[in-house]
Amino acid sequence: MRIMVLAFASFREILGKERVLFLKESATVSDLLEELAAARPAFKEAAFDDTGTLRDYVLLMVNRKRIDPTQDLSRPLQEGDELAIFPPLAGG
Amino acid sequence: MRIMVLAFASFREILGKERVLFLKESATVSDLLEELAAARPAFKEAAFDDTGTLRDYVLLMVNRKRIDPTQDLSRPLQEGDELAIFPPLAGG
Amino acid sequence: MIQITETEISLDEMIKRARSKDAGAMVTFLGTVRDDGMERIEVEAFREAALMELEAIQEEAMSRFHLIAAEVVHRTGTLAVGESILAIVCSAAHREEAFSGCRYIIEELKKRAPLWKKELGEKCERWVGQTST
Amino acid sequence: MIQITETEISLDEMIKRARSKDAGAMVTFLGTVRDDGMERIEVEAFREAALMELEAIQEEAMSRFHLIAAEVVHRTGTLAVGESILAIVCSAAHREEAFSGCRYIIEELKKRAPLWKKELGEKCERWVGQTST
Repeated sequence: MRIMVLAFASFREILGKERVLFLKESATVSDLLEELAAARPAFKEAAFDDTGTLRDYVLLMVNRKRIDPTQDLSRPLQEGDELAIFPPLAGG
Repeated sequence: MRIMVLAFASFREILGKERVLFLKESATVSDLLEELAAARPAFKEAAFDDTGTLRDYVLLMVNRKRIDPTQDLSRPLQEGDELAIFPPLAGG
Repeated sequence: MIQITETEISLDEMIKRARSKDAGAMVTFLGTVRDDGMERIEVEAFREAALMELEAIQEEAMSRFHLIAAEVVHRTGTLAVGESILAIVCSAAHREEAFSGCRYIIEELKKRAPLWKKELGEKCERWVGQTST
Repeated sequence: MIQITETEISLDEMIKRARSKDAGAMVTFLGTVRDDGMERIEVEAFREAALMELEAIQEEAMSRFHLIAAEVVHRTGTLAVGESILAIVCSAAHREEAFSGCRYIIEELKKRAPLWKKELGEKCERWVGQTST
Protein backbone atom coordinates (compact mmCIF):
# COMPACT_ATOMS: atom_id res chain seq x y z
CA MET A 1 0.00 0.00 0.00
CA ARG A 2 0.95 3.58 -0.63
CA ILE A 3 1.87 5.85 2.29
CA MET A 4 2.84 9.51 1.96
CA VAL A 5 5.60 10.56 4.36
CA LEU A 6 6.04 14.24 5.17
CA ALA A 7 9.02 15.47 7.16
CA PHE A 8 9.62 18.89 8.65
CA ALA A 9 12.46 20.95 10.10
CA SER A 10 15.48 18.79 11.05
CA PHE A 11 13.72 15.66 9.73
CA ARG A 12 13.00 17.35 6.40
CA GLU A 13 16.73 18.02 6.10
CA ILE A 14 17.39 14.30 6.46
CA LEU A 15 14.43 12.79 4.62
CA GLY A 16 13.31 15.45 2.19
CA LYS A 17 9.93 17.12 2.46
CA GLU A 18 7.77 14.44 0.87
CA ARG A 19 8.27 10.87 -0.17
CA VAL A 20 5.94 8.03 -1.05
CA LEU A 21 6.60 4.61 0.48
CA PHE A 22 5.06 1.34 -0.65
CA LEU A 23 4.53 -0.99 2.29
CA LYS A 24 2.98 -4.41 2.71
CA GLU A 25 -0.67 -4.49 3.78
CA SER A 26 -1.15 -4.17 7.55
CA ALA A 27 2.22 -2.47 8.05
CA THR A 28 2.29 -0.37 11.23
CA VAL A 29 3.69 3.08 12.02
CA SER A 30 6.63 1.28 13.58
CA ASP A 31 7.26 -0.74 10.39
CA LEU A 32 7.29 2.47 8.40
CA LEU A 33 9.78 4.14 10.76
CA GLU A 34 12.06 1.11 10.61
CA GLU A 35 11.93 1.12 6.84
CA LEU A 36 12.98 4.77 6.84
CA ALA A 37 15.77 4.03 9.35
CA ALA A 38 17.07 1.18 7.23
CA ALA A 39 17.10 3.38 4.12
CA ARG A 40 18.65 6.40 5.85
CA PRO A 41 21.25 5.89 8.60
CA ALA A 42 21.09 9.63 9.40
CA PHE A 43 17.40 9.25 10.15
CA LYS A 44 18.05 6.19 12.29
CA GLU A 45 20.57 8.14 14.32
CA ALA A 46 18.34 11.19 14.66
CA ALA A 47 15.15 9.32 15.52
CA PHE A 48 16.25 6.31 17.57
CA ASP A 49 18.49 5.92 20.60
CA ASP A 50 21.11 3.17 21.03
CA THR A 51 18.53 0.69 22.31
CA GLY A 52 16.38 1.20 19.23
CA THR A 53 13.72 3.21 21.08
CA LEU A 54 12.18 6.23 19.35
CA ARG A 55 13.64 9.40 20.86
CA ASP A 56 11.40 11.64 22.96
CA TYR A 57 11.49 14.59 20.63
CA VAL A 58 10.21 12.74 17.57
CA LEU A 59 6.63 13.84 16.97
CA LEU A 60 4.22 12.08 14.65
CA MET A 61 0.94 12.81 12.92
CA VAL A 62 -1.20 10.36 10.97
CA ASN A 63 -3.55 12.16 8.62
CA ARG A 64 -2.84 15.45 10.40
CA LYS A 65 -3.75 14.14 13.87
CA ARG A 66 -1.03 13.74 16.48
CA ILE A 67 -0.42 10.17 17.62
CA ASP A 68 1.27 9.15 20.86
CA PRO A 69 4.60 7.44 20.07
CA THR A 70 4.53 5.64 23.41
CA GLN A 71 1.24 3.91 22.56
CA ASP A 72 0.38 4.16 18.88
CA LEU A 73 3.45 2.81 17.06
CA SER A 74 1.73 -0.54 16.58
CA ARG A 75 -1.18 1.13 14.81
CA PRO A 76 -1.74 -0.37 11.33
CA LEU A 77 -1.60 2.10 8.47
CA GLN A 78 -4.14 2.22 5.64
CA GLU A 79 -3.71 2.72 1.92
CA GLY A 80 -3.34 6.45 1.27
CA ASP A 81 -2.46 7.44 4.86
CA GLU A 82 -0.20 10.40 5.40
CA LEU A 83 2.45 10.19 8.13
CA ALA A 84 4.20 13.37 9.23
CA ILE A 85 7.48 13.32 11.21
CA PHE A 86 8.85 16.39 12.97
CA PRO A 87 10.76 17.69 15.98
CA PRO A 88 9.21 19.74 18.85
CA LEU A 89 7.13 22.71 17.74
CA ALA A 90 8.67 26.18 17.84
CA GLY A 91 6.24 28.61 16.26
CA GLY A 92 5.47 32.15 17.37
CA MET B 1 -3.09 85.45 49.08
CA ARG B 2 -3.57 84.27 45.51
CA ILE B 3 -4.75 80.69 44.82
CA MET B 4 -5.30 79.24 41.36
CA VAL B 5 -8.32 76.94 41.17
CA LEU B 6 -8.53 74.40 38.32
CA ALA B 7 -11.68 72.38 37.73
CA PHE B 8 -12.19 69.40 35.42
CA ALA B 9 -15.02 67.41 33.88
CA SER B 10 -18.35 68.00 35.67
CA PHE B 11 -16.71 70.53 38.01
CA ARG B 12 -15.28 72.46 35.07
CA GLU B 13 -18.81 72.75 33.73
CA ILE B 14 -19.88 74.40 36.98
CA LEU B 15 -16.82 76.46 37.88
CA GLY B 16 -15.04 77.08 34.60
CA LYS B 17 -11.63 75.66 33.86
CA GLU B 18 -9.49 78.16 35.76
CA ARG B 19 -10.14 80.90 38.25
CA VAL B 20 -7.97 82.87 40.65
CA LEU B 21 -9.20 83.35 44.21
CA PHE B 22 -7.82 85.80 46.71
CA LEU B 23 -8.03 84.40 50.24
CA LYS B 24 -6.92 85.63 53.63
CA GLU B 25 -3.52 84.41 54.82
CA SER B 26 -3.63 80.96 56.48
CA ALA B 27 -6.87 80.02 54.73
CA THR B 28 -7.30 76.24 54.46
CA VAL B 29 -8.47 73.95 51.64
CA SER B 30 -11.80 73.80 53.44
CA ASP B 31 -12.05 77.63 53.52
CA LEU B 32 -11.45 77.72 49.79
CA LEU B 33 -14.15 75.11 49.07
CA GLU B 34 -16.63 77.01 51.22
CA GLU B 35 -15.86 80.21 49.39
CA LEU B 36 -16.55 78.47 46.08
CA ALA B 37 -19.78 76.97 47.47
CA ALA B 38 -20.98 80.37 48.63
CA ALA B 39 -20.27 81.92 45.23
CA ARG B 40 -21.80 79.04 43.21
CA PRO B 41 -24.87 77.21 44.56
CA ALA B 42 -24.49 74.61 41.77
CA PHE B 43 -21.03 73.80 43.10
CA LYS B 44 -22.32 73.57 46.65
CA GLU B 45 -24.94 71.07 45.53
CA ALA B 46 -22.53 69.04 43.46
CA ALA B 47 -19.72 68.92 46.02
CA PHE B 48 -21.43 68.79 49.43
CA ASP B 49 -24.18 66.61 50.86
CA ASP B 50 -27.10 67.90 53.00
CA THR B 51 -25.02 67.78 56.17
CA GLY B 52 -22.35 69.96 54.60
CA THR B 53 -19.84 67.10 54.20
CA LEU B 54 -17.76 66.91 51.05
CA ARG B 55 -19.13 64.15 48.83
CA ASP B 56 -17.07 61.00 48.29
CA TYR B 57 -16.48 61.52 44.61
CA VAL B 58 -14.89 64.95 44.93
CA LEU B 59 -11.17 64.54 44.30
CA LEU B 60 -8.58 67.19 45.08
CA MET B 61 -4.99 67.98 44.18
CA VAL B 62 -2.78 70.67 45.68
CA ASN B 63 0.11 71.54 43.40
CA ARG B 64 -0.59 68.41 41.33
CA LYS B 65 -0.40 66.03 44.28
CA ARG B 66 -3.56 64.26 45.44
CA ILE B 67 -4.71 65.14 48.96
CA ASP B 68 -7.03 63.06 51.12
CA PRO B 69 -10.33 64.92 51.64
CA THR B 70 -11.00 62.98 54.83
CA GLN B 71 -7.80 64.27 56.46
CA ASP B 72 -6.30 67.19 54.61
CA LEU B 73 -9.12 69.75 54.36
CA SER B 74 -7.67 71.68 57.29
CA ARG B 75 -4.36 72.03 55.49
CA PRO B 76 -3.35 75.70 55.17
CA LEU B 77 -2.77 76.96 51.65
CA GLN B 78 0.20 79.05 50.59
CA GLU B 79 0.48 82.04 48.28
CA GLY B 80 0.60 80.73 44.70
CA ASP B 81 -0.81 77.27 45.45
CA GLU B 82 -2.83 75.54 42.79
CA LEU B 83 -5.90 73.56 43.84
CA ALA B 84 -7.51 71.17 41.35
CA ILE B 85 -11.06 69.80 41.80
CA PHE B 86 -12.40 66.90 39.79
CA PRO B 87 -14.67 63.84 39.83
CA PRO B 88 -13.43 60.19 39.71
CA LEU B 89 -10.93 59.45 36.96
CA ALA B 90 -12.13 57.79 33.79
CA GLY B 91 -9.26 57.67 31.34
CA GLY B 92 -8.34 54.87 28.97
CA MET C 1 7.27 58.34 24.48
CA ILE C 2 4.35 59.75 26.46
CA GLN C 3 1.82 61.93 24.72
CA ILE C 4 -1.59 63.50 25.28
CA THR C 5 -2.88 64.69 21.96
CA GLU C 6 -5.90 66.16 20.17
CA THR C 7 -4.95 64.45 16.92
CA GLU C 8 -5.53 60.89 15.76
CA ILE C 9 -3.29 58.24 17.34
CA SER C 10 -0.84 56.58 14.97
CA LEU C 11 -0.27 53.10 16.37
CA ASP C 12 2.03 52.47 13.45
CA GLU C 13 4.45 55.18 14.52
CA MET C 14 4.39 53.93 18.09
CA ILE C 15 5.19 50.39 17.01
CA LYS C 16 8.07 51.63 14.87
CA ARG C 17 9.53 53.45 17.86
CA ALA C 18 9.15 50.38 20.10
CA ARG C 19 10.84 47.96 17.69
CA SER C 20 14.30 46.81 18.67
CA LYS C 21 16.65 44.02 17.74
CA ASP C 22 16.62 43.01 21.42
CA ALA C 23 12.83 42.64 21.48
CA GLY C 24 11.18 39.30 20.86
CA ALA C 25 7.70 40.42 21.84
CA MET C 26 5.59 43.51 21.52
CA VAL C 27 2.15 43.85 23.13
CA THR C 28 -0.22 46.63 22.21
CA PHE C 29 -3.38 47.81 23.91
CA LEU C 30 -5.82 49.96 22.01
CA GLY C 31 -8.83 51.45 23.78
CA THR C 32 -11.57 52.37 21.34
CA VAL C 33 -14.92 54.17 21.62
CA ARG C 34 -17.53 51.45 22.02
CA ASP C 35 -21.09 52.02 20.87
CA ASP C 36 -22.88 52.15 24.20
CA GLY C 37 -25.88 53.91 22.77
CA MET C 38 -24.08 57.25 22.49
CA GLU C 39 -22.82 58.98 19.39
CA ARG C 40 -19.49 60.33 20.47
CA ILE C 41 -17.40 61.01 23.54
CA GLU C 42 -15.40 63.91 24.84
CA VAL C 43 -12.11 63.22 26.53
CA GLU C 44 -10.67 65.77 28.92
CA ALA C 45 -7.26 65.82 30.63
CA PHE C 46 -5.55 67.68 33.43
CA ARG C 47 -2.72 67.74 30.95
CA GLU C 48 0.33 68.57 33.06
CA ALA C 49 -0.67 66.29 35.93
CA ALA C 50 -1.63 63.46 33.56
CA LEU C 51 1.69 63.64 31.72
CA MET C 52 3.56 63.53 35.03
CA GLU C 53 1.54 60.53 36.19
CA LEU C 54 1.93 58.68 32.88
CA GLU C 55 5.68 59.21 32.98
CA ALA C 56 5.81 57.79 36.48
CA ILE C 57 3.73 54.77 35.40
CA GLN C 58 5.90 54.24 32.33
CA GLU C 59 9.07 54.25 34.44
CA GLU C 60 7.57 51.79 36.92
CA ALA C 61 6.53 49.44 34.11
CA MET C 62 9.92 49.69 32.38
CA SER C 63 11.84 48.73 35.50
CA ARG C 64 9.39 46.17 36.96
CA PHE C 65 8.99 44.23 33.74
CA HIS C 66 12.36 44.91 32.10
CA LEU C 67 10.72 46.53 29.11
CA ILE C 68 12.81 47.65 26.19
CA ALA C 69 10.32 50.35 25.22
CA ALA C 70 6.97 51.63 26.48
CA GLU C 71 4.86 54.08 24.51
CA VAL C 72 1.65 55.69 25.77
CA VAL C 73 -0.56 58.05 23.78
CA HIS C 74 -3.90 59.29 25.13
CA ARG C 75 -6.30 61.17 22.92
CA THR C 76 -8.34 64.18 24.09
CA GLY C 77 -11.19 66.08 22.45
CA THR C 78 -14.25 64.78 20.62
CA LEU C 79 -14.13 61.18 19.36
CA ALA C 80 -16.60 59.18 17.28
CA VAL C 81 -17.58 55.54 17.90
CA GLY C 82 -14.74 53.27 16.74
CA GLU C 83 -11.94 55.82 17.19
CA SER C 84 -8.91 55.12 19.38
CA ILE C 85 -8.87 56.78 22.81
CA LEU C 86 -5.64 55.29 24.05
CA ALA C 87 -2.73 53.26 22.73
CA ILE C 88 -0.04 51.51 24.77
CA VAL C 89 2.86 49.65 23.17
CA CYS C 90 5.36 47.61 25.21
CA SER C 91 8.31 45.69 23.84
CA ALA C 92 10.45 43.24 25.78
CA ALA C 93 12.78 40.31 25.22
CA HIS C 94 9.98 37.85 26.06
CA ARG C 95 6.19 37.84 25.85
CA GLU C 96 5.50 37.41 29.56
CA GLU C 97 7.14 40.76 30.30
CA ALA C 98 5.53 42.56 27.36
CA PHE C 99 2.03 41.37 28.37
CA SER C 100 2.56 42.23 32.05
CA GLY C 101 4.01 45.65 31.27
CA CYS C 102 1.16 46.58 28.97
CA ARG C 103 -1.41 45.37 31.47
CA TYR C 104 0.27 47.27 34.30
CA ILE C 105 0.23 50.54 32.37
CA ILE C 106 -3.47 50.36 31.45
CA GLU C 107 -4.53 49.42 35.00
CA GLU C 108 -2.44 52.15 36.65
CA LEU C 109 -3.49 54.73 34.06
CA LYS C 110 -7.14 54.07 34.87
CA LYS C 111 -6.47 54.42 38.60
CA ARG C 112 -4.05 57.33 38.60
CA ALA C 113 -4.10 59.55 35.50
CA PRO C 114 -6.39 62.59 35.68
CA LEU C 115 -8.44 62.01 32.54
CA TRP C 116 -12.20 61.97 32.03
CA LYS C 117 -14.69 60.82 29.43
CA LYS C 118 -18.14 62.20 28.71
CA GLU C 119 -20.61 60.26 26.61
CA LEU C 120 -22.71 62.40 24.31
CA GLY C 121 -25.94 61.08 22.84
CA GLU C 122 -28.87 62.57 21.01
CA LYS C 123 -30.83 63.19 24.18
CA CYS C 124 -28.40 62.99 27.04
CA GLU C 125 -24.84 63.37 28.18
CA ARG C 126 -23.05 61.66 31.03
CA TRP C 127 -19.62 61.79 32.65
CA VAL C 128 -18.29 58.24 32.76
CA GLY C 129 -17.74 56.72 36.21
CA GLN C 130 -19.58 59.43 38.09
CA THR C 131 -22.83 59.01 39.97
CA SER C 132 -25.29 61.63 38.84
CA THR C 133 -25.24 64.77 40.97
CA MET D 1 -8.75 35.74 9.57
CA ILE D 2 -6.05 33.09 9.81
CA GLN D 3 -3.07 33.23 7.53
CA ILE D 4 0.34 31.63 7.02
CA THR D 5 2.28 33.74 4.61
CA GLU D 6 5.67 34.22 2.98
CA THR D 7 5.13 37.99 2.72
CA GLU D 8 5.55 40.71 5.33
CA ILE D 9 2.83 40.91 7.98
CA SER D 10 0.66 44.03 7.84
CA LEU D 11 -0.47 44.64 11.41
CA ASP D 12 -2.31 47.68 10.15
CA GLU D 13 -4.61 45.63 7.93
CA MET D 14 -5.27 43.19 10.75
CA ILE D 15 -6.21 45.98 13.13
CA LYS D 16 -8.56 47.46 10.53
CA ARG D 17 -10.31 44.13 10.17
CA ALA D 18 -10.62 43.72 13.96
CA ARG D 19 -12.11 47.17 14.59
CA SER D 20 -15.79 47.23 15.47
CA LYS D 21 -18.21 49.67 17.03
CA ASP D 22 -18.90 47.01 19.69
CA ALA D 23 -15.23 46.77 20.67
CA GLY D 24 -13.84 48.82 23.52
CA ALA D 25 -10.48 47.07 23.63
CA MET D 26 -8.04 45.59 21.18
CA VAL D 27 -4.92 43.70 22.24
CA THR D 28 -2.16 42.88 19.81
CA PHE D 29 0.78 40.52 20.15
CA LEU D 30 3.70 40.82 17.80
CA GLY D 31 6.49 38.25 17.89
CA THR D 32 9.68 39.61 16.36
CA VAL D 33 13.08 38.14 15.53
CA ARG D 34 15.31 38.91 18.50
CA ASP D 35 19.07 39.25 18.08
CA ASP D 36 20.27 36.14 19.86
CA GLY D 37 23.61 36.21 18.17
CA MET D 38 22.26 34.96 14.87
CA GLU D 39 21.72 36.86 11.65
CA ARG D 40 18.38 35.58 10.45
CA ILE D 41 15.89 32.82 11.00
CA GLU D 42 13.99 30.45 8.78
CA VAL D 43 10.40 29.65 9.64
CA GLU D 44 8.84 26.44 8.37
CA ALA D 45 5.23 25.31 8.57
CA PHE D 46 3.27 22.13 8.04
CA ARG D 47 0.91 24.49 6.30
CA GLU D 48 -2.36 22.56 6.09
CA ALA D 49 -2.09 21.16 9.62
CA ALA D 50 -1.03 24.53 11.06
CA LEU D 51 -3.95 26.34 9.45
CA MET D 52 -6.37 23.74 10.83
CA GLU D 53 -4.88 24.06 14.31
CA LEU D 54 -4.86 27.87 14.22
CA GLU D 55 -8.51 27.89 13.17
CA ALA D 56 -9.39 25.60 16.07
CA ILE D 57 -7.45 27.83 18.49
CA GLN D 58 -9.12 30.95 17.10
CA GLU D 59 -12.59 29.45 17.58
CA GLU D 60 -11.78 28.39 21.14
CA ALA D 61 -10.52 31.89 21.97
CA MET D 62 -13.52 33.59 20.35
CA SER D 63 -16.02 31.58 22.36
CA ARG D 64 -14.13 31.38 25.68
CA PHE D 65 -13.38 35.07 25.86
CA HIS D 66 -16.33 36.46 23.90
CA LEU D 67 -14.06 38.05 21.36
CA ILE D 68 -15.51 40.20 18.62
CA ALA D 69 -12.64 39.44 16.26
CA ALA D 70 -9.43 37.40 16.34
CA GLU D 71 -6.79 37.64 13.65
CA VAL D 72 -3.70 35.45 13.42
CA VAL D 73 -0.97 35.75 10.80
CA HIS D 74 2.22 33.65 10.95
CA ARG D 75 5.11 34.34 8.67
CA THR D 76 7.22 31.64 7.00
CA GLY D 77 10.48 31.80 5.05
CA THR D 78 13.64 33.74 5.81
CA LEU D 79 13.39 36.65 8.28
CA ALA D 80 15.98 39.18 9.43
CA VAL D 81 16.48 40.39 13.01
CA GLY D 82 13.67 42.80 13.90
CA GLU D 83 11.10 41.41 11.46
CA SER D 84 7.68 40.17 12.60
CA ILE D 85 7.23 36.41 12.84
CA LEU D 86 3.70 36.41 14.17
CA ALA D 87 0.87 38.85 14.78
CA ILE D 88 -2.28 38.24 16.81
CA VAL D 89 -5.05 40.84 17.14
CA CYS D 90 -8.05 40.36 19.45
CA SER D 91 -10.91 42.78 19.95
CA ALA D 92 -13.57 42.55 22.63
CA ALA D 93 -16.04 44.72 24.48
CA HIS D 94 -13.68 44.96 27.46
CA ARG D 95 -9.93 44.77 28.01
CA GLU D 96 -9.92 41.72 30.29
CA GLU D 97 -11.33 39.57 27.48
CA ALA D 98 -9.08 41.04 24.80
CA PHE D 99 -5.93 40.43 26.91
CA SER D 100 -6.99 36.89 27.85
CA GLY D 101 -7.95 35.98 24.29
CA CYS D 102 -4.66 37.22 22.87
CA ARG D 103 -2.68 35.43 25.55
CA TYR D 104 -4.63 32.22 25.00
CA ILE D 105 -3.93 32.22 21.27
CA ILE D 106 -0.16 32.72 21.61
CA GLU D 107 0.18 30.05 24.31
CA GLU D 108 -1.87 27.48 22.39
CA LEU D 109 -0.16 28.30 19.11
CA LYS D 110 3.21 27.58 20.69
CA LYS D 111 1.96 24.28 22.07
CA ARG D 112 -0.13 23.04 19.17
CA ALA D 113 0.67 24.59 15.77
CA PRO D 114 3.20 22.67 13.63
CA LEU D 115 5.67 25.47 12.97
CA TRP D 116 9.45 25.56 13.40
CA LYS D 117 12.21 28.12 13.54
CA LYS D 118 15.85 27.70 12.60
CA GLU D 119 18.44 30.26 13.67
CA LEU D 120 21.10 30.95 11.07
CA GLY D 121 24.38 32.57 12.05
CA GLU D 122 27.72 33.09 10.39
CA LYS D 123 29.16 29.90 11.77
CA CYS D 124 26.28 27.76 12.91
CA GLU D 125 22.63 26.94 12.50
CA ARG D 126 20.22 25.53 15.03
CA TRP D 127 16.58 24.39 15.10
CA VAL D 128 14.91 26.21 18.00
CA GLY D 129 13.62 24.09 20.85
CA GLN D 130 15.41 20.94 19.78
CA THR D 131 18.26 19.23 21.57
CA SER D 132 21.13 18.66 19.18
CA THR D 133 21.07 15.29 17.46
